[in-house]
Amino acid sequence: MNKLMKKIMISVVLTGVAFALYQNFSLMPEYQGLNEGLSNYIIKSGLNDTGSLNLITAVLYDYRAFDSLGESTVIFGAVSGIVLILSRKMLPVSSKGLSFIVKRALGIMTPFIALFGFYVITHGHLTPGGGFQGGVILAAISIIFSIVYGSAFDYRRYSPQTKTLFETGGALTFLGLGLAGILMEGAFLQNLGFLTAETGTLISAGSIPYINIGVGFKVGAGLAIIFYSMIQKTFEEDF
Amino acid sequence: MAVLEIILVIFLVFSALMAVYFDEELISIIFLSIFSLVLTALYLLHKAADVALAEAVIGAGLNTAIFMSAISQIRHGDSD
Amino acid sequence: MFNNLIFIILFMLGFYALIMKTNLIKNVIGLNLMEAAVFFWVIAFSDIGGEVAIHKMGEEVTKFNDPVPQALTLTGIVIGASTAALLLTLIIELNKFSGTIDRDQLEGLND
Amino acid sequence: MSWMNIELILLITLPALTAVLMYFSRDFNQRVRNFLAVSGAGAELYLIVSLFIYNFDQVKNSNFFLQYTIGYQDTPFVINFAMDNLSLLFSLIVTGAVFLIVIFSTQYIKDKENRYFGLFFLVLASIQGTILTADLFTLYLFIEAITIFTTPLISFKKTEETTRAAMQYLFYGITGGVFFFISIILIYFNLGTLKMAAVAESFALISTPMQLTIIIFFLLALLIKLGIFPIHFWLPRAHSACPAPISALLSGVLLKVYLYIFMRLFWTMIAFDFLVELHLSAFVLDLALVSSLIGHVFALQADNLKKMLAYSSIGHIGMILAVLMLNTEAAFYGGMLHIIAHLMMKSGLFLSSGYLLQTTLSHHIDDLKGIGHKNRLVFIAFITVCLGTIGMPPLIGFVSKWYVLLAFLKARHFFGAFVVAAGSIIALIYYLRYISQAYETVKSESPSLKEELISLKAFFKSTNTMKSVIYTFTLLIIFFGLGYQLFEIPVNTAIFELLNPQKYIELVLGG
Repeated sequence: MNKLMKKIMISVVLTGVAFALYQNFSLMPEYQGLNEGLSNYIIKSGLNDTGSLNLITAVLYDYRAFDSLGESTVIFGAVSGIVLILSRKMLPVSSKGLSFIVKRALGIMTPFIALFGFYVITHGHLTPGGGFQGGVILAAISIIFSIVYGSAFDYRRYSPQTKTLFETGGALTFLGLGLAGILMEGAFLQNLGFLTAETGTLISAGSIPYINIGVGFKVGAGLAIIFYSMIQKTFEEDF
Repeated sequence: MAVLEIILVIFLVFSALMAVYFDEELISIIFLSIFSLVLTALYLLHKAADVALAEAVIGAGLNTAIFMSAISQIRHGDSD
Repeated sequence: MFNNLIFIILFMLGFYALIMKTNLIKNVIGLNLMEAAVFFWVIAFSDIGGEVAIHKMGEEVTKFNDPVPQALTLTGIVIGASTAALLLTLIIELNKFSGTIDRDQLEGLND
Repeated sequence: MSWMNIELILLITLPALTAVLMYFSRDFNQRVRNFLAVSGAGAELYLIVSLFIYNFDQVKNSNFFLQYTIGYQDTPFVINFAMDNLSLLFSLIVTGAVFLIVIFSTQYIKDKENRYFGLFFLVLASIQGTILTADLFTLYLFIEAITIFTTPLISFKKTEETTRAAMQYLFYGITGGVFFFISIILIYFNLGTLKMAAVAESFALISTPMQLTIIIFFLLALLIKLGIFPIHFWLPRAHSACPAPISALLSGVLLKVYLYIFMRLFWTMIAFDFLVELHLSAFVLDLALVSSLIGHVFALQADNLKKMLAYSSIGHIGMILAVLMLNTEAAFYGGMLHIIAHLMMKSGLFLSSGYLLQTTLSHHIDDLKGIGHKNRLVFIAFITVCLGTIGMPPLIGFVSKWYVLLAFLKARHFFGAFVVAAGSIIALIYYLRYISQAYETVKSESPSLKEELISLKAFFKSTNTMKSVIYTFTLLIIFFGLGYQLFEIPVNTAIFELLNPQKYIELVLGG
């Protein structure tokens, strides 16, 4: 009874807050793309400045590259923290995985998934996608492996040390490009001018493709580490 | 276009409601994953391709895997 | 107008799950819903009926959707995913110690 | 231009680089690792102190300003890092405290040091980023980063209690982060910019209900992070569960950083007049005072030493927030001085509690019997710092509380003055409770204090790194209590920044 009362009261309060918020938000003026604001500037001169066809990538890895650096640092810290919280000495012992047919089918499909991941990473400045999305696709391959082939398969192929190596390699690529920006262009994370090529080709847009590759490896390896540390305990009861 | 958007939005709210309503965690997580998929479609309708890709990959893919691995360990502890 | 309504419904639904549900996993789901509601609202509100913000070779497009809110949302989604993973990790650890994920049973232990 | 102030970027990247190095230091020798940690923090301290000394003339004339821009010059879309007198003061005190805490932790933390120090330095990097940034979204990113990096540190000991505290902390932290994000995105949709200075210039153009929404969401986010009364439950648990150096970091340093963000947002970015206009300043003032009183009262009934210290933190932070909301020059002076004083005192108290509790079973009050006999000098230092927190005359706590009291009386806000006085009296009671408990058992075999002091050999033998850090904090508190005028120049110039936000805005937008 008491609980029901509490529920009703909270619901009433939440409805009231929702109503007030709705009143406020309905006063928002219609968004007109801010004729004098940032977006107008980016749409006009984003292609000239960065050489990247995809303006979102231009924002993420060139104009606001520092934010992306901070974001990948957040993932780095989260991985470090999760490993710290869940560190167990237990070595993973595998389940047997799914049936033979599924294993075969996935064996044929995996290269294509990986190809798609690499495509998304490397074409970040030309088509939708980029380092983060492609990196997560690469991590998903690792997750699928653990489901289909049993959890030890991926572990044996790419040990946590290898993944950590990939992760820090990506992070160091990013940082190195930032420092190269200081040396060559005079500002941290400035786009490297000498790498610019004809717009629309694969290797264009200055340092953006390289940053994308670094971020992709970093995010992929980091998220795979998170997943593997989280499933480590289930290994013992599989057997 | 508008009809499609309305249908998708109704689906969105419905899956969110179901995700909150059910007490079983597994069903909630499946509805959360559906929620992410519908959200992906809505992002595409709103012409935000990059965000749609990210939501599909992270929201529907990775988050579901992580939630599943979490409840697979929590089940075990419930018995005692 | 329409999008505002959806945003507020989803946000309050998530908030309700965050504060009222006693199951910790449901709280994380509520948090995810709150974040997703905000991101959805951002994307829907910044949609001014333009094209996807990607130039096409040899074509002049006059009207793009604003790329900045999309970039911010992308950052937000990634941060949300890593926080959700961290929260679930803590819940797993907690479950290992106390054998429950019910918030009511946890609160009463030692305060 | 951008070549000039490369120090600002170095302040953020140096700890981050140290963190990456520490992450790989698993195979290193203990000594090498400690050396690396101390030298990383030392380099940071050297950098900021040299900035202060090198630019002392400009600081004195309060026209000190450094700026670093990331992105294309002469375009509207860049990320700015700016350092004025206010950020300089905060950066200085925070780095100093963190340096001492790092020295303490090299001895205190005995396992998994590489991950501990890695996360610790990442937190330091995010703190510096939070203080230096002039861009709203970068600020959001760094605040989230602080929350995410401190959570594993809170659950470092891996017991049920610490895990629960960390989980609660993370839940509240992320909720605050979501509110912060909503505010930022509303500002972007209304004004089309993310630079704080540009927002400050045109905030008045937003319609009043929208202003209210933005300010309320900012306030909610920051009040959650500061642990003000209705939403303070997570704070004592989180601050008492973690290892002592992390408690010192959270309670001593991080709360001050959130106060800095509060000042940056509500004085520089959103002018304080808007808060007054919307009748929110009086509300926040009362809330902070109630929170202060409640914190002190709860500290009275806490049976756990660290929990008691954490509740007392709530009391002090509420007092500082309240005095800042008065918005007069005297109030800022008292508030700033108390921020510095509380930073030193709380760090010292938590570190010494960590040292003292190495010899006891738990932090519970019953287990503290006779602890004063076992570690005489450290406990005397503890008592000294406690007296500083209460506000005894020769210590810095007295000076700052005196100015806070004067500010309340000058503004004719008698409830505030009452809360300050009552807080001191209640604090006296709860500290005495623990101190009397500590001296309860009479029997002890250790040499008397006089002997210990006279025989220098024994004194130096028993002095290890942890003790010396605690003594340093105590001496600093006594020293600055006598010579608080040393803070006159930095504090007054910081207040100048608060009262004249126009200078910051013009310099960020112009440079």
